Amino acid sequence: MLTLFYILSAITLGTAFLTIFSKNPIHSAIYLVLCFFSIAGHYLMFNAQFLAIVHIIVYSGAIMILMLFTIMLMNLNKEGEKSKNAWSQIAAVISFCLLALVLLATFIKAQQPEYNYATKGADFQSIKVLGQVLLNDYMVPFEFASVLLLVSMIGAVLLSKKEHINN
Amino acid sequence: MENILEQIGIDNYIYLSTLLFCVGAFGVLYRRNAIVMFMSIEIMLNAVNLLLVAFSTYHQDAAGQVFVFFSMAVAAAEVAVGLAILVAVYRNIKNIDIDNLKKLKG
Amino acid sequence: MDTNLALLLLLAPLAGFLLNIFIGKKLSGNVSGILGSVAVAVSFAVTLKFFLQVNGGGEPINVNLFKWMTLANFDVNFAFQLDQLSLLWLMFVTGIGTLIHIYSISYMHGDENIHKYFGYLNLFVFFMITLVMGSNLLIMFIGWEGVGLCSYLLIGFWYKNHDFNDAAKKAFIMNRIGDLGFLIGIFIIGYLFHSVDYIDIKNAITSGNLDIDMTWLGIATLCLFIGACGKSAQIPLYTWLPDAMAGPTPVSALIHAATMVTAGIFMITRLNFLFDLTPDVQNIIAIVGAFTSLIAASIGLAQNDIKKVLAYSTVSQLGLMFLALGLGAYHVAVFHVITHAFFKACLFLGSGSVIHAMHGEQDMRYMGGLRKVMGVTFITFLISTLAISGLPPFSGFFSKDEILMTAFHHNKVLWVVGSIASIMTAFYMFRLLYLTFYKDFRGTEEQKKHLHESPSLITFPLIVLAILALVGGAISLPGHSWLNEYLSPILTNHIEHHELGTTAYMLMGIAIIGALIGIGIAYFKYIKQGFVPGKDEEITGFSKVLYNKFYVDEIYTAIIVKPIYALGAFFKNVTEVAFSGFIFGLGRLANALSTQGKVIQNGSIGFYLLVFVLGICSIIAYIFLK
Amino acid sequence: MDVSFILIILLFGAVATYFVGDKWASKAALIFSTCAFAATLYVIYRYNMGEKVSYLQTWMSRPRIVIGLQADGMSLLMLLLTTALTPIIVLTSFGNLFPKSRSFYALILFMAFAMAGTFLAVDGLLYYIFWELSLIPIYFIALIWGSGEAERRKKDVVKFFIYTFAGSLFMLVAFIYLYTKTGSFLNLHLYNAKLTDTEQLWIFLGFFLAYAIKIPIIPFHTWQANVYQKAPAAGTMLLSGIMLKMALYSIIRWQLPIAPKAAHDYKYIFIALCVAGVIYGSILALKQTNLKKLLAYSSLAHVGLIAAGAYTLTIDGLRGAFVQMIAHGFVVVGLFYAAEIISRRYKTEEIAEMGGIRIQSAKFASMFMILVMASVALPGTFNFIGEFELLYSLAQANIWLAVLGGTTIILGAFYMLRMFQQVMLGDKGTKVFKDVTFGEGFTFVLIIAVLLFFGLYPRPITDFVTPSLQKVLVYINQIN
Repeated sequence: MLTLFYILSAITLGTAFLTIFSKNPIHSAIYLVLCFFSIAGHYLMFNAQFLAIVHIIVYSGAIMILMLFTIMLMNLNKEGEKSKNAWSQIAAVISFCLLALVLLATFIKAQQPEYNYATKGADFQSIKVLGQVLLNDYMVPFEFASVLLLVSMIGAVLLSKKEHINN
Repeated sequence: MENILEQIGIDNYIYLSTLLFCVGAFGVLYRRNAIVMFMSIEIMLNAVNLLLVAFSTYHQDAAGQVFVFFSMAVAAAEVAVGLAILVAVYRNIKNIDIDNLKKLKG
Repeated sequence: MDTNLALLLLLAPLAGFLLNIFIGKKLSGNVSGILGSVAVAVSFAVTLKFFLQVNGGGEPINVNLFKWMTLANFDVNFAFQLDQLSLLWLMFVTGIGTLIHIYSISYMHGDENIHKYFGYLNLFVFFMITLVMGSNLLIMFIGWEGVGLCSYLLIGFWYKNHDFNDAAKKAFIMNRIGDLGFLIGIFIIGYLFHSVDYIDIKNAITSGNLDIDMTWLGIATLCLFIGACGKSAQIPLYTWLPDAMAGPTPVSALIHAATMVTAGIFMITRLNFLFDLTPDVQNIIAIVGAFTSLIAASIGLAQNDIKKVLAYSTVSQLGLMFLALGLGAYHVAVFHVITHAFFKACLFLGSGSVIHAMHGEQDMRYMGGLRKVMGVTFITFLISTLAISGLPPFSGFFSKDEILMTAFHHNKVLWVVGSIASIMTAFYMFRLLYLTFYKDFRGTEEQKKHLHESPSLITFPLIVLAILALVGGAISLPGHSWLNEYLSPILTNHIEHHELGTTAYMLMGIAIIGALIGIGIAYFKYIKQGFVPGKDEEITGFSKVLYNKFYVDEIYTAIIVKPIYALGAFFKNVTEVAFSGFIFGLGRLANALSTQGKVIQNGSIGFYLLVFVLGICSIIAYIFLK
Repeated sequence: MDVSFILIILLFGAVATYFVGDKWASKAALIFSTCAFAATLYVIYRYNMGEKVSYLQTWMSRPRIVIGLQADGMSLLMLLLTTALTPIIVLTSFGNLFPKSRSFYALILFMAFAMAGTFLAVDGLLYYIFWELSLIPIYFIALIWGSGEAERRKKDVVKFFIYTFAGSLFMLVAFIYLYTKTGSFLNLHLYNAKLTDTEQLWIFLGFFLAYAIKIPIIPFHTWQANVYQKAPAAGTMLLSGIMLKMALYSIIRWQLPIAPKAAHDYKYIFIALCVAGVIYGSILALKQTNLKKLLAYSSLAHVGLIAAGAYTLTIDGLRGAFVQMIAHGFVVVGLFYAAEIISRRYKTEEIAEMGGIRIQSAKFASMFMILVMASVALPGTFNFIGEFELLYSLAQANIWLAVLGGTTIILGAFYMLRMFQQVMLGDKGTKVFKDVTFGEGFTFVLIIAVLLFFGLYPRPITDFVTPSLQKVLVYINQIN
């Protein structure tokens, strides 16, 4: 299993980097889809099948398609982007290193987790259980999430509508 | 059912998520294309989601996974609105290079 | 009964003032005049009643109205006190006041604001009575400042002329300098004695067990003396009095000769028990008095304005009174105040009569020969001049001689100074007399045609005052002095009796000879030689210095007024700008900081993100990696 | 009926005045302010009968803020000053035809409300709210209805606003610090706060900055003359007659009892600063060519003396300060009104362009003369009582301070008489001065009557305020 984890992790990080370094946004998007799939693989390793499915549907299916459409809509599928100036790139690299250093240092410095992992034995992540938790304990946030989605849909429609300034 | 973490260890997931998050942040800083920056943000969100699921398993508690659902919902909403804004911006200045969006200065 | 009468005495002039101010405009000038005169005459009548009562051995009258102020150390009552000293003062204040009111009816006839004139004059009498009657220093201070206000109003009575207004303003401000001294004196006395009542202070002192800091007491009496200097026109605050002659002549007679300017002497006599405790201050008073007397007399030698001469003569006589006060001879000073009130009022009113006849001309160079036309005025004027020159048997002789005799016994230098001043007085007074009444008329033909003796309303007060100037000395004859006995309850120190021995007669002789020398020189110069002072620009040498009053006004302007204005200009142009600039500078600093801060807000999202990430890094590092 | 009722009348009056419309606004304002005055008299009567007229009501429990309106001698006296001057100030505006007059009169009443609240508040934060609230109406009054070129006026008024506002923030900081120490804003709790010497000094300075700007004490006075000149007469009267008294009152109510040790330790510095202001203001007044500016600087000198008296920490100084606050309030309103009448008729504020008024209106000249004499503290006027007590308290601190402070007697006479001469006296010029109307004369008579009556019989005021001053003085002298 550990081997699998390492392979998946390598894919995840690698495609993430490729997403960033690809000149062409389309390529970026494709690498990102790969990245999401690898994350879904992680979810499957956790035995969270439902989440993995949802993840693939939402991210790879919905979000990334949306992005690809946008890219195509804007006709950005070429490598025309000017790269940032050298100072900005250096600054980005430095802050990346710094952030990684700080976060890793924090986690390393933090108290080590216990390794005798509890196994309740009870099912906690099947669709049935998740559904119960979601609609019993988290009923109100769930409804709010739906409202949020509705609002964002309306907002997106309004924003992308063509404005007639000179009427 | 045996716990997957017994074989891999929670700390590996922590490091993975951290790195993934940093990569996302790096992407935001490194690129000027707004859409790629959005993708980087998605990477960061996913890093967090991954960690949430890992801890959900660690604690054997469904709440973490529920939270990931919400996070996904928010991400979807965010992308929808964000892309709409980008489209609007693109209509006005004909590109989405964030270095050109400097009107909001003091 | 006594309380009501005392209030009547006080409030009658106030009622006159209110009536004249509020309904006077509807009355004719004569009615206002009569109203004003009656108001003061009522006061005089009441005063006379009390005076006879107290002189016959009655108790002083005390009137306590209400508690006025409460301070941490002492209370101040609104209270009045009618004892020997205040009644004596009231006698001549209201007496001469009545005469001058009567005189004014004719003198001010036809002035458009005559009702206001009488109103102000009544108000003055009211404040003067308050000053004299008050039973503590603060009530006296009400009167003290009140008479200053009336003086201001009356000097500037003809307010269309800005020179007169300047004179009025100068009088008020000079007085205020003294008033500040007075106020500080009151503070110290209140603090030391826990009271400002005369009786309380006197009791505290006479009780014997006085436990106060003598240095502070000295400062207090010195401050009070500064107050007296302001009101009674002593060096260095005397310059307002000659300028005050801008007012109508009866005002000069009443306020600036007979009554208000003697307030300083009244105050010091009133507080004789305090001044007796501070001999150093007494010495200062004596020296200041003597030199004021000398300097004012010497300036008087060269003046050509008839009223100015009289004004400097007043300053000089006041100086003599202060000399007496400084020597501890309060009764002598009071004696001279009274005789001086008679003859100086008479002189001023006489000069008023002359000015009236001359249609406002005050310069002696354009007078002369008036003796023939103005017989009554001349005779009364002559009597008063003889009195002020100190010739027997006129009243001035007795009082002035007493002062000089006291000075001789204490300090020969002061005696010499006083004597020289007296000789000068005799000279310039006769110079005045000769220039005005003798020889031929030097004015215009137009003026000559209108020369006339003044009406009886003017001559009547002159005659009364001349008689008083003639016989006034009787109240304190050498050897037997009614005044000394009368005042003895007021004065704590025993009155010195100078033996009528050889020294006394010798001193009298010297005084008479001195006066005669002065008169002789005047006679020689102005009658024999027929000298008439030249035009202003012809005056040269030392007499020019004298004519210009030693340039004291100019010096004061240069060393006090100008620097204050310069300081004002400095404040206005430098410090105000600096303060204001500092505040604006703070504003500009904030502005500049925000301009600099704006650079950070450059609109670049990448930069914001970078700062954002770095910020998160530092926060995490701060929280977890301390 | 307690003191909150008066505040309600004023606030309701402000709203009602706004809604009755431009035509009736001035009358409505007069009626409501007079009602407030009558109510104040009734409250004082009840207070003298020993009945309870304070108002306490918890507003928030966390942080603990109380709507507390205190009624003791000090606050009731200042309340009386406010409600007595407000109708007079409304009366003085009758002759002016303002645009948008309903807003103008509503703002006057609102300002009276805020100032009355400041005088009454017992809770520090409430006090601070009222304190700042009073700044808003005067800002608009000066900005909208002021005189002179709009740009310059805006600059001066905004400067005034920011300046006083910034100063007050230091006071707020002091209050918040005190809250962290005591857990309360109530003044009695603050009086008893155990503070170290250093804390006391900083708190003292925080208060001082707020008050020194408002009073103003040099060198914080630079806003004053310009605003007094530019504001409409009613605004100037509100500012000089009542608003700066807020700061003087607050010195005695808040600053001194909260930080008594600092007050005792550094009192000579502050007295010296105030006395320097007296001389500085007097000398500057001599150089002014603008009538309103001259009065502004004379006001600077007088309030400097009041503040100096308060900082002497003696009963005489505190009482003198209160007496002089009342007296100065009336005198300065009268003088500014006179200046307003002159400038209304002559269309100028330059002294050099005036003159010859006495010959045309003797009545006006006499009333102006009385006000001038009151201003220079002639005995018999109310100002004399105040100035006497203040100078006496200075003499207790140090005789030289009294001498220096006393120069106001001389210099005051100097510049006031000089001004009087140039403005009123002299021969008739070309300009026509209409005689005062009945309304104008009536206003003057009201003011003069107050000044003369209390000048002769000040005890209703002094006896009323003394007991509460003694109570405060206990806290001031409580140095541990």
